[in-house]
Amino acid sequence: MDGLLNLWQATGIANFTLPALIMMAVGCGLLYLAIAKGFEPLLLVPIGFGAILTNIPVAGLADPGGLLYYVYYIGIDSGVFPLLIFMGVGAMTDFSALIANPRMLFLGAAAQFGIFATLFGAIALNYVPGFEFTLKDASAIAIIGGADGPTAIFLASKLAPELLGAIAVAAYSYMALVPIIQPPIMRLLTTPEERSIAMPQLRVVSKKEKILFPLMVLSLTILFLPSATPLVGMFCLGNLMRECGVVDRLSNTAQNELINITTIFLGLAVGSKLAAEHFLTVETLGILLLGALAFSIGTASGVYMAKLMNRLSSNPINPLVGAAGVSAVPMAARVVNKVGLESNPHNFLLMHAMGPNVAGVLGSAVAAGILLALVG
Amino acid sequence: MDGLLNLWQATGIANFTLPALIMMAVGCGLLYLAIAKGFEPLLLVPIGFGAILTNIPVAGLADPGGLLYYVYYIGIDSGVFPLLIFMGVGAMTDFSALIANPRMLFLGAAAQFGIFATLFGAIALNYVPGFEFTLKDASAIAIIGGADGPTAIFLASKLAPELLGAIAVAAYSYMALVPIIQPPIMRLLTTPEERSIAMPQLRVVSKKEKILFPLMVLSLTILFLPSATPLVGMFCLGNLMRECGVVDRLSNTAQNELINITTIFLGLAVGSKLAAEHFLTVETLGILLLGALAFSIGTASGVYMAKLMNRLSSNPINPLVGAAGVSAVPMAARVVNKVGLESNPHNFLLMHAMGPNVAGVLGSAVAAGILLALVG
Amino acid sequence: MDGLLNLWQATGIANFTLPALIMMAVGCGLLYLAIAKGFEPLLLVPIGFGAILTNIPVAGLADPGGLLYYVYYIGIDSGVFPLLIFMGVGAMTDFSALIANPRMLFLGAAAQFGIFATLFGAIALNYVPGFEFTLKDASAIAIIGGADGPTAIFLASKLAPELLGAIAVAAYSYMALVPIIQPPIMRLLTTPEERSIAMPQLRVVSKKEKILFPLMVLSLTILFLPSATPLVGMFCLGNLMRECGVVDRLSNTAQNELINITTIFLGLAVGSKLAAEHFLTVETLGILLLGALAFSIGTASGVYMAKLMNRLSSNPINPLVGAAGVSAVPMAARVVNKVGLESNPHNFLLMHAMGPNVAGVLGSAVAAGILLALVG
Amino acid sequence: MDIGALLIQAASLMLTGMIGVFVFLSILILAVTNLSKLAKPDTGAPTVPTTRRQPSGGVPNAHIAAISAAITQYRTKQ
Amino acid sequence: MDIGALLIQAASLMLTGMIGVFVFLSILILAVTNLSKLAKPDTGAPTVPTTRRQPSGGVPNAHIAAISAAITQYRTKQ
Amino acid sequence: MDIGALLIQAASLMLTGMIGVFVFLSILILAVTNLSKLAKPDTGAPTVPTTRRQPSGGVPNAHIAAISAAITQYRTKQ
Ligand code: NA
Ligand code: NA
Ligand code: NA
Repeated sequence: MDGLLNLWQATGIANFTLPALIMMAVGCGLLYLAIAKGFEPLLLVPIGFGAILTNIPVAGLADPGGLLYYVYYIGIDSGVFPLLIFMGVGAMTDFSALIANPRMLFLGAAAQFGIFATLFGAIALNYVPGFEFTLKDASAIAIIGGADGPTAIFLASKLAPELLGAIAVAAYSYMALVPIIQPPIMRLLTTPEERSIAMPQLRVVSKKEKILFPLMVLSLTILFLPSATPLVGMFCLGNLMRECGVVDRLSNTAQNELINITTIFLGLAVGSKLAAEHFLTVETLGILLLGALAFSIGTASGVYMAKLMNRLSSNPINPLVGAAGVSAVPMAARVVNKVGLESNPHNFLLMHAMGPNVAGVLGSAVAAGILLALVG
Repeated sequence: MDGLLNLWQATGIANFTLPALIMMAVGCGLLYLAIAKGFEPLLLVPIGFGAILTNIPVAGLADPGGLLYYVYYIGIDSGVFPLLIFMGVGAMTDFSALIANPRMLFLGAAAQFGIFATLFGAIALNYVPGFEFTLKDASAIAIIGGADGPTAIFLASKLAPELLGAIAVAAYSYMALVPIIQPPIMRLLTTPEERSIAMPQLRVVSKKEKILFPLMVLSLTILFLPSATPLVGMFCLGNLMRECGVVDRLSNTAQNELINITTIFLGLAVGSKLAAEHFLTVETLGILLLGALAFSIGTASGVYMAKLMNRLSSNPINPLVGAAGVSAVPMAARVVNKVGLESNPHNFLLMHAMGPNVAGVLGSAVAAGILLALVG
Repeated sequence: MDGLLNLWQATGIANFTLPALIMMAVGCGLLYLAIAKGFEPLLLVPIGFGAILTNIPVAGLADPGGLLYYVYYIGIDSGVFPLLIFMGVGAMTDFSALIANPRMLFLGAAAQFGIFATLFGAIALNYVPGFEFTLKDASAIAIIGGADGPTAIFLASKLAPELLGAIAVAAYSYMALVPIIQPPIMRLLTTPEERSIAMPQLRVVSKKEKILFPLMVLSLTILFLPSATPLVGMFCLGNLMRECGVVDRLSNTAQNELINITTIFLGLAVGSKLAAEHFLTVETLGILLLGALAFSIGTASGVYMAKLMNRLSSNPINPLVGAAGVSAVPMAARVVNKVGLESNPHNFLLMHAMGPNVAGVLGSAVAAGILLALVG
Repeated sequence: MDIGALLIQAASLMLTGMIGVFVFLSILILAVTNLSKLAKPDTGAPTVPTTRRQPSGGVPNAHIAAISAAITQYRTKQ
Repeated sequence: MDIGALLIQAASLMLTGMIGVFVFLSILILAVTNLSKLAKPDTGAPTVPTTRRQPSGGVPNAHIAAISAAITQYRTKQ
Repeated sequence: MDIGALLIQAASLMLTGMIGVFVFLSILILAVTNLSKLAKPDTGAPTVPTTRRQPSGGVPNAHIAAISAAITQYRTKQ
């Protein structure tokens, strides 16, 4: 019966630790949110499952030689997976609304104040005993305010890999919570009259403009912010493949099979960073707190900027569309549309909100590039 | 004419060895079985082709720097490919029949006797001069009785990589031979009356049960057998993605493109282990012999268990469904259906045999976990 | 304002060099040709984009640790990507026309004179000061005459990796230019009567022949030219999967998702070899010149061989189909069809040109194998 | 190690293994039986909100949907 | 480094970052506005030759098309 | 090495290479011609059992088929 004893000693029961159990519960919680509540399921299902697998005693799936270890080092430590996701997202994104109304880029810029204010907040949190965020840590945490998963993972993998798990979880969770976080802020900062403003119809955008747009974005990034070119470059490659019309095979693959395969592995790899010893720390609480702050400040800045532009501009701008500047594509744009309909049931803002929404993606990639250039 | 001489010295003709020729013939034989006979073609086509490529003189495709070398070390030595296949198989598997009638798991358990009896047999074969199987070798060989390709390849890559080629070839060949190996054993061990037994219709299984099932299987594996969690975990991830209904993009990719790509490379990598010096040994003969033994014992144990359950239970159980406990999904279940129809042309056993069939997949993954825990 | 200064010093503007700017213009030129002119867009879009990304100052995308660096070393330095593309092309190729009329292989053989004459020409170019091509360099350059992208990239990665960028760009550019390069040569070397020759209808080819064909090609390659087996073997695997009819899942994946994913990465990786310091050399001019020479000689040899065969054979052969022997599948065959229709509007040569066209693929793979065996 | 000792180890492994497999799958049977009880009451209409629920927060999927909806709306306006 | 100094750095980073983001996106606004002017004149019929133009030189795509066309032609002849 | 010697090597390579290509492809012509003879007799109906034969032993493919067949059967029973 020596064998049965050995077998018993190899069970999970005989090797559990409380932190590992708590992390598995966190993994189950993420699965619950994803499956029962529909919170960003494409990422939270693999992340939650990865969190469970990572914390299994004895098995060592995230230790050197384990599946999750390989996936993390090949895909995230190298920065490859977030860039492939970004290429796929680029191939999925239609910039028509932004090209038709480029001033919307101001809203995408304003919403990045969520990032930089949170950076300051993260350093200020060091006054609380137990927190010792460096500038790199604070930058990686602040990028949660960009409301853009791959950007957050890419920057965190470069600046603060040990915080990556908490940052990714916070980013995707708050992106899923956009319909809960944003509306109160939007209502607080606007009057019913402002929320009823109808916006002029957008002009038609030509094929040629759509093809030149990603090349122009890339050119400016090369000129002014080369450190953002991995992110912006892959995004523009995806978008160029989409719009150029001669490589539909590649564009379809980039926005379907390739992004799906990468998403499964990216999720598992992020989950591998939810090991108890790295996640169950006071820093994680700080990150969750700062992430909520970042989203809220970003939303408010976007709305304020839209109010300002509405006052200064001859064309009316509904201040609600400013909230879409945080990206969280396309949730934030939908939320804008919904809140707008409450005040004026004939006012469909979705298309107008897509402009700041995709501007927010560019804005946070630019912010990430600035942080990489100055802090990285 | 120096050049032509050099060219001649670089030909295969000038460099052939008899063992390499034999192995290429083996590769052609596998292709013949796959293409002309329809034996597990999805695996045996790439395995057979890989066997030919591996044994080409001069080219060195399986030597360091060659394509097959890379594929093997990246995909199989790391354990990644079998786990991805298992995730895809999980995404293809419907556990309804098993959830509706969980007692069928006893049949999946009984059929694993094929594995453990063969382990004993492999050690006993050491009495024959020329055989010197260690416990690790014997365990890797015995897993052929699990009738499950990825499980066999995963375990063999961990316990006895030098036997991997022969083990994988035996496993897939016997899985293809299930319609020939199983019926005589099934007929021998049952009476026509037993084979005519009709089974009560299965109840409907709710969506919620199907979602909770993979999580429950994973939980028990974590509690009792963490060493099986790489296999069981990826299988359950695939099944959860299938059933949860919110990540259909990922589930479809896992069961189509991703498993197809992995299958091509897995087959080639297995083929790279069919190099003459490793395959043309007396051990290979022993492995082929023991594999046939394992399948036969597994089938018989399943049938006996079903007979026992039929006697003890109030609900009638047709003993034939026990044979499906070896897995070999879905061939074994089809064979059960076919043999059942011979005795009672109105008795469709396919759905009832799917329960033990998928139970057999879990059973052999559990057996692999036990072997890894005790021998690995 | 220290930060703004740092940010300025990290801009591209402050770090540009003229060669990098020129190479980005080259990248834009390739994108223009691909998108506006439809020149081989599936490869030239990712290559052109990769050329831009590679030459961005500061970002270092092609330096160790950068995305393009990983893609190049994992995919091309190892030889894996061209072989996967070749497998996919094999899965797309129908050899019926060649099996029905195997003498067309002579045309595929004759067109390879473009390769070997260019090899001589590349060495002769050493008389011009500034050129110092070794035999390896010359062989890698000469393979441009094979008019086959993956073959050229595979051979260049083995024999002259520092010339790979220029060779790949030349190969794909001239393949795109086939409709411009070939017709004048074809018209010059043939009379209107010859161009009007109608060819007898091809016989039906059985399924069994199509299955045995790739195996036969592989067998001969193993016997006579093992150094060509990586290329020919993967091509034959793809073709066998296509024709055997039992692994359609794998064949479809090989010719769609897998080749698309590989094409994106292959293009980016080739682009990473268009760094200014490697591309802006006098060698590149030589390569472009020699490449045009190779295509022209290959076309002429094919046409002359077809004229010879027409004289010697009882079956009439339209000399135009000889031009398709350079491969550049299926452009060269289409060009043949088009030029043929000019002389005889009822004479459809497309199917007849497919024979030499696919023969050219085999021919250049064989030539690559010979060069690897004698020079590599 | 002589074959006899190995055989004893193999026999012990056989016993341990089969006990392990049966114990594990028996526990699973118990669990699945309880699972049905657990999940049964709420199989009704209102409590199956997850079934085929389109990933309302799933970026890429929803992304496409929203963008194409917006485009459709936008184009039909013209 | 004490928190005060870090805070000053963070504040400087905040300022630099927001200026950087606004400058960059403002330049992009200018560029996109000019882009529309640049691309506008030739939005007419003849100058959009790239739209949905099938990759006439794209090997794999065209490959399939040509081969299948040839096969169709070939089969229908029989 | 001086260019003259290299040129001689290149010429020799050209000769060897073209001979090699022609010999190889000539043998292939012979082989393919015999292939047709070899495969021709059994082009009839009974001897083409491999054509489009569904992978009866192909796990994943057949897997889906069987499971979906079973499910269909199972659902229609209710
Ligand atoms: Na953003
Ligand atoms: Na099994
Ligand atoms: Na060629």
